[in-house]
Amino acid sequence: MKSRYSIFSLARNAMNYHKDWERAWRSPAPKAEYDAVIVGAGGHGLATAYYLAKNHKMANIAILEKGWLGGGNTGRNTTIIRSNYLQDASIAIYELARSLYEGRSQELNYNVMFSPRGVLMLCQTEHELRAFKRTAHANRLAGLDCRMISPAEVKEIVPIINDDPNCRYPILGAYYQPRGGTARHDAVAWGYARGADALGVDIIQNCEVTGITREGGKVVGLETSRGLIKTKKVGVVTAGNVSTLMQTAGVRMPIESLCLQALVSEPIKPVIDCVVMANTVHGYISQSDKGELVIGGGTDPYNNYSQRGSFPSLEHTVTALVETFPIISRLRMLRMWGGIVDMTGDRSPIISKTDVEGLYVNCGWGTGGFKAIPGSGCVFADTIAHDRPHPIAEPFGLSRFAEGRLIDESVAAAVAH
Amino acid sequence: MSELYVESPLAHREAPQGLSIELREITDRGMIDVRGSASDKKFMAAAKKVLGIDLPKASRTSVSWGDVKALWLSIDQWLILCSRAKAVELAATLKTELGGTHSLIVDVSDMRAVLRLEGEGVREVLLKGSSLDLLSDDYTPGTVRRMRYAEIAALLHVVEDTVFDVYVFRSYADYAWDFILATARAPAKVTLFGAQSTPI
Amino acid sequence: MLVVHCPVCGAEGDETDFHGGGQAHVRRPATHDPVNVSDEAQRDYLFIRHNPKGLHFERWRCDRGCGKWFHAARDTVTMEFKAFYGITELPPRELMEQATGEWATYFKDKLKAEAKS
Amino acid sequence: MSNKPYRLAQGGSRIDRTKKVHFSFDGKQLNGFAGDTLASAVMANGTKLFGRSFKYHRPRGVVGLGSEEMNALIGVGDGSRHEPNLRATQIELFDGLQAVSQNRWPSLAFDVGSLNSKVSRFIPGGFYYKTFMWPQRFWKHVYEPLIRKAAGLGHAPEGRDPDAYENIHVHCDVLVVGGGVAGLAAAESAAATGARVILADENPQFGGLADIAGGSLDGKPQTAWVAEKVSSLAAAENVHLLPRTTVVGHWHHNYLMLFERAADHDPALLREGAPRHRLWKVRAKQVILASGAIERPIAFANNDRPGIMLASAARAMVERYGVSPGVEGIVFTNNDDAYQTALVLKAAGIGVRVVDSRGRAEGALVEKARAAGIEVAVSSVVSAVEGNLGVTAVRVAAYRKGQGRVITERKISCDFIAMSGGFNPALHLWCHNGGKIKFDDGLQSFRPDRHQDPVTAVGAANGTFALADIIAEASTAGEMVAKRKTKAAKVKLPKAEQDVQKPLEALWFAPATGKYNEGNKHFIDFQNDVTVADLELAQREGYESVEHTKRYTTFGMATDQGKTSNLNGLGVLSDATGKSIPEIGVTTFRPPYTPFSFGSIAGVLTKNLFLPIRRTPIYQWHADKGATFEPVGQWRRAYTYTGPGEDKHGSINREILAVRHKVGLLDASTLGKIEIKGPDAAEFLDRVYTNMFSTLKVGKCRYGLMMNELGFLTDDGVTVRLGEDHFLMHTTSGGADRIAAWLEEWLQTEWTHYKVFVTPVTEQWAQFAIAGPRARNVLAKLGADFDLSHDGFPHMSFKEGKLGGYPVRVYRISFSGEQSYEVATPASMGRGLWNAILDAGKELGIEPYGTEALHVLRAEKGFIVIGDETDGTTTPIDVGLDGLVSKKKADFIGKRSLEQSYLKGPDRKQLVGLLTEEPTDVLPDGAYAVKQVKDKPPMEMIGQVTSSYHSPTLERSIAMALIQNGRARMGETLSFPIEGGKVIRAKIVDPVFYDKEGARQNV
Repeated sequence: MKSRYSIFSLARNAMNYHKDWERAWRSPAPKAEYDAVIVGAGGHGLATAYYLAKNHKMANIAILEKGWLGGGNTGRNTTIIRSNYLQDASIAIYELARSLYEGRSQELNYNVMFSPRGVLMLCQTEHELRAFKRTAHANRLAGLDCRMISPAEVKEIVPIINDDPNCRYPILGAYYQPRGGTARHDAVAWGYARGADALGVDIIQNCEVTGITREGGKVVGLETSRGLIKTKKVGVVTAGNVSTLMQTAGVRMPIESLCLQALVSEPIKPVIDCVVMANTVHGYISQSDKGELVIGGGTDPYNNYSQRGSFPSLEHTVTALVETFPIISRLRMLRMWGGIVDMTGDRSPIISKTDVEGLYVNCGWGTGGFKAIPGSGCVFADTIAHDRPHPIAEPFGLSRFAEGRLIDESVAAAVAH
Repeated sequence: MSELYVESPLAHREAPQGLSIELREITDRGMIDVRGSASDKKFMAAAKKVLGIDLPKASRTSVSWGDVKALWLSIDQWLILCSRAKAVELAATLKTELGGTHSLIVDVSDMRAVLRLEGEGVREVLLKGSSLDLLSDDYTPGTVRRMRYAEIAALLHVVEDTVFDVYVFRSYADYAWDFILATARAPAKVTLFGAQSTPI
Repeated sequence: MLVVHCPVCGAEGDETDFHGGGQAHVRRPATHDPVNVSDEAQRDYLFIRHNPKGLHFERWRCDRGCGKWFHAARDTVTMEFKAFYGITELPPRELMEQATGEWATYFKDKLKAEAKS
Repeated sequence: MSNKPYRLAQGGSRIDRTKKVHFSFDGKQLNGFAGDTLASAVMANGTKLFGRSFKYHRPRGVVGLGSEEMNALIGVGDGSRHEPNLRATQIELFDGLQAVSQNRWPSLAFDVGSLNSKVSRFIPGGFYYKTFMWPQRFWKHVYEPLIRKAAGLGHAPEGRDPDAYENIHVHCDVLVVGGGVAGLAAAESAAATGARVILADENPQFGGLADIAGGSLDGKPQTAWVAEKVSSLAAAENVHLLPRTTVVGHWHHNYLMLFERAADHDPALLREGAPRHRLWKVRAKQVILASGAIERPIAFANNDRPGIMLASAARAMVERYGVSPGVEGIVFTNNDDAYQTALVLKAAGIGVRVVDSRGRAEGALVEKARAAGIEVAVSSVVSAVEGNLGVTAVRVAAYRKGQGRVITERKISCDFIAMSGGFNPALHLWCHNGGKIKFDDGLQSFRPDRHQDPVTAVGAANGTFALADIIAEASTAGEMVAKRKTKAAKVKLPKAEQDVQKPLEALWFAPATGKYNEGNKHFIDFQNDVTVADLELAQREGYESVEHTKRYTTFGMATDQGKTSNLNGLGVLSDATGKSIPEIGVTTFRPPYTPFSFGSIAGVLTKNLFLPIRRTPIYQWHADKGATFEPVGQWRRAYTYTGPGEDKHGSINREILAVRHKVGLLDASTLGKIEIKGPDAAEFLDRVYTNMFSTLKVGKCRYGLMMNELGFLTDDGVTVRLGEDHFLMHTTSGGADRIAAWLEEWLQTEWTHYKVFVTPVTEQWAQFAIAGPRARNVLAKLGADFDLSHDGFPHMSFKEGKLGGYPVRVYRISFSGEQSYEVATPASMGRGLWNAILDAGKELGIEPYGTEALHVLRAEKGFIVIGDETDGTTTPIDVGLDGLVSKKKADFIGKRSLEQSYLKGPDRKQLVGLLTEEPTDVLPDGAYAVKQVKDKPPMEMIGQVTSSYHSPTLERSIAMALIQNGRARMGETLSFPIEGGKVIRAKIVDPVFYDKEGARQNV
């Protein structure tokens, strides 16, 4: 058992100038065989391993990471957490995740800084207003704490918003989830890593999986940059790189890898104390504890594995936010970056068994996976442990694409007269 | 019956002031959209019979004959320019003469607004909304190019070295006009690659 | 911001003057035999995509030029365009040979057919 | 620290002592000279304290000489013109400049936040991950608000930015980044080939460090050569010089962003209306990177005290601005270059000694220093600094690399330190788009290796530091890239002379004597307050990857983006782990090179230019009439015309009743219109519509439905057959462009053998609906040159002719269920015809109606609206239009997907009508029906309201809804729990509420 983090341990260690802190996680050599292996030590993979160990008492498991843990989209996203989706299947998984975030710091004994500061989704056209009203009805009956708020309430919560009723896209209201918010992305990965390690999971970094080995219809092991590793259960959680890896097992994926970018401003004193999403103009914004404005937008329109995006999509987002929050005009962009996101045909994720026995896949989170990490890990671990879809994971199975059972959250984008 | 009331897209705008170039709306322009295949000899011959000129085959070029101009838009599309008075009749003649060929003729005289920009520095003004290499040798008089201009689609016609026509769809006329007003302001004038005063 | 070249009209410009249309050479089964299209074939047509890390083949439209669709071969890591070719055409032979993974499988038959003729 | 002025009696190449400039710093009125930076002017007034650090609120002064400055971050201007976080070293002084320090309260000298410094022992790197967890809700309500308040640097401006910004696109053959000697030489040789060259430099002056680098060119000072080159390049027709312009980022295919601070330095320009910032979007065939190098600080205890500067910055203070960094100084170095600073200080009459960590110091500059009588202590390091708001003394300890720490030390009184740990090539732009780098042992730094893009690094940016080499390398590169050759012709180069420098010896960290890591702060990242101990702690705790170390400690993540801290951090990690620096790895360089304004990105695209609004030819009339507008795509459509003494509800009802009982006029110009012609046009339409069009007779109209390939409704509208091979298609207003592009796509990519042309003509026409029982009378009154009788012009047919003299196309179609004509006339005549219709209809009671009335009218008739009754997951069968899905056609778009099991499965939601039990209850849009009402959620939902209105015609509410198995449930009553605990009950009925037989439109 690891020593616990607390104000007392911090004070105790300060006495010795912090020379006695133990490692947050071990750095083990891979064993020859595991009962299950998770490929990809991002948030979803780490959470999966953690819940396999914690909820399903699997001790002999490993998680393999080609680079450093949390180095993919987990450490590159804008950290928005909300669950106010329209479709029942989406509500179920995102609300499970959101509610799990609420106790994350305490359970993991690692401050992931989950901050339920509220998420506002602006309504800037009549059509958007209608669509969110529908979502509000659905969410209320599903038991979510969400509500529509008026332009005056929006202004009260976000004083820097442009409330000119004659501007190009005036604020007609907002859909508000007060218990949505943000968390510190790295800490989520590190917290799960430390938690999984404490439960005996081998976290093996700098170990790239180059192939999934099958015998007949079954998984038997993995080829890695550090040799063959035997296992009968493999959970692939590699986001943007899922197509190429699954292909080595002969499984074709309904996925395209695109670049999604984000950026931060220079740090300033607090000006915005919630998350604001402006879907009509494709931009969202929040302010980190450090004071940086954290800004995200849409994906580039073509496949891209370079983790470097194109300027126009960010330009569009920034322009939209300057119009929506005029004071940012004189602030400066500090840093921009890109991540490889895996997009499915209906823009909803895949949590699924496959036609190969012992091979499971969790991917397709597209632009919004961070918010799902605890829930996704939880139901994926259950799916792997019991070799059948967890009820919350079931709608997200691969079979939906042949059945036409799509989970389309973009319905608000349908055109109107 | 009283006189028909005709109104150009920018009739309600005042003449601009304080710009580094001249800007005005051209109102008397008839336009006919012609579709047909450049490789269809029968079509090309019939078009020549009506217009007096071969429709240009080379990308982004234009030809003129008298007061009629033909602008290349695509490998199977041209925009014929003439006076408004002539457009109805010319379109009708084209339809008749090209009737036996696979073609589509539409009088689109009212579909676009035409903005005339003129003066030294006109290319720099346009570069504030277009990513084309307008300073290169590709943009000599007669050149035609569809482009993205600011946030809208536009058609650019190089009339003379310092005279450009910008065609935008009618509903965007005010937006294009306002965009040029903002980017052509005299204090924002930019002169590219010419002799500069020596920086300190 | 990529520079794209239209093989139809020769226009060259920023990616924003063009429209990316996703993977190339996707076959629509119903066009060929509307009666016998399995659920799986329809799924593959609608959703399953080649997603290579490296050489990829895709569709683009000359949005602010001649309006025509065309094909492009592009490296999804370096972003370099390797070729632009017609919308009804196959890529240049050497690119079909360089293709990997699912694309290599797809082009194998085409190369054989080309070799025969 | 005394407040005596530090302006030297002589010197200062940049300043004009005849021009006094007045400015304020933290409210205090001060004077400087034209040419000063804020940094030099404030220091000339005897102030070294410029700000407080991010976490510990330690006092900080100027360290650097340009954009690498990490400490002296300043707010400039006030109110809506305030701009936070500017580097004092880059702020050009002007009369009336208002500058304020940041991150301190109540004042810079006495900052309450500096208490953090007192408890710093308890808050090492990453401490917040280990605490603030209990109780759970305290994070949001107690801890986080405190942290947020303490963090951040400057404050945001208030209100809307009054200044202008713009973008401009430029293509060039060669972009040269950086206007130092290397950049000028490269630009000159590139320009000589006739290439179009842009040369950009972030400073107001070109020349880089030429003025303080020593050496000569052709026997003259470097500055003379610089002046000559700048003036000849400025005169050249093919060169564009951009001072005050930072190349901030490099993207795929040599696309670069240049940030020009066009008017920040001169308020007069702003007053005239010049853009404050201009963003240049440059597409360069070739890029030459001559971005120079950045000097490295050295980590020693309390190396962050005000008065500790980079050696080059201290030298520039004296030479450029005639400002002394202090009275008695120490130059602390591991290389020869810093000896130039010692010499300059000495020559200016300032006390100076050199502390050199190397065992041997024997370069030409060292000898010059010794000859000038400067004391040089070799094998020595500064091990500690005394003083708080400034330096009062240093402790110097003996040092030998690779050996243990030596504890003998001596104390030397001084008030400033000029430090130099060597130079790092500025690689940021090289790396933005994936350029590879390699470690150079001589430099103890990374330098460019190879690049996938046409980018060439020259001069210090390439790790080339000797003047002669710089000029040769840059000049050759300029010509080669411009001509795209591999070999340059022999170019005539100036003869360069310069003191030869001996190699440096790596020194990342000079540990304090004793237990160095017990309480001493050796700063690596000054702004983010990251120390050597923090980096060591991260390693100890397993955050071993350099990216983990970076994120855990935040080193390299401040607003200087690690310019001075990155490599030093790697050096310390290398020392701590025994791994080489390349083994430690590098973190990714991300754009921008230096922060740039969001305003410059938006450019002129704000307010009315942010995104276009599309106006119909009747727009101005609607506006004059006081219409409320509704956005539909980019269009603005009249929603309703509310008159005096009326509310919107009232005007909508009035408009509806006018159509039902008299006649109404609607501006429908936004409807999409596409001409489709060719021998295969009819067959093509059979492919794109769900229903049959090849059977349509010439002159007749037919309503059609379109699906996407997923089987979901995507558009609808009426198409008319103008001729045997010629159709005119109407689409929804929002769908016009999308559908035109979609038709082209199918023709070009799938059914390539079809001979069909498609020409969108939406904007050619102004189009109006004249609807109501008196519609025909209006047309008759106007005077038509075609048969208006019902038999001669029946429902769903088409005429072309003249109406009131105006050329028109008239479609007898109805979306209101009334007798209705849609009249199209060329757009420029739209306003004329509109007025003529209103005149003609006046005595018939004609009233203009808006989109809301239109929607109620169609809902009364049970007509669907794409986007209301459909949401992108709705099939034609779901909305009860099975009859329009052809059974005969073998293939059309979306047909096959309708066969997928889920789309034809049970429990699909089906379109029904709803009548509330209470006629005055109007169901809210989007309300859900539940299987069973419960006391609290969750409740199982069985479908939702898609449209809901008060119908003035029926004098009660009506609604349409998609309900599971709805059509089998006719007559059933459903419950809709709405907000506030209320439940509305409504009966399922047929969705056609009015005139079920369709008699009214057919007269």
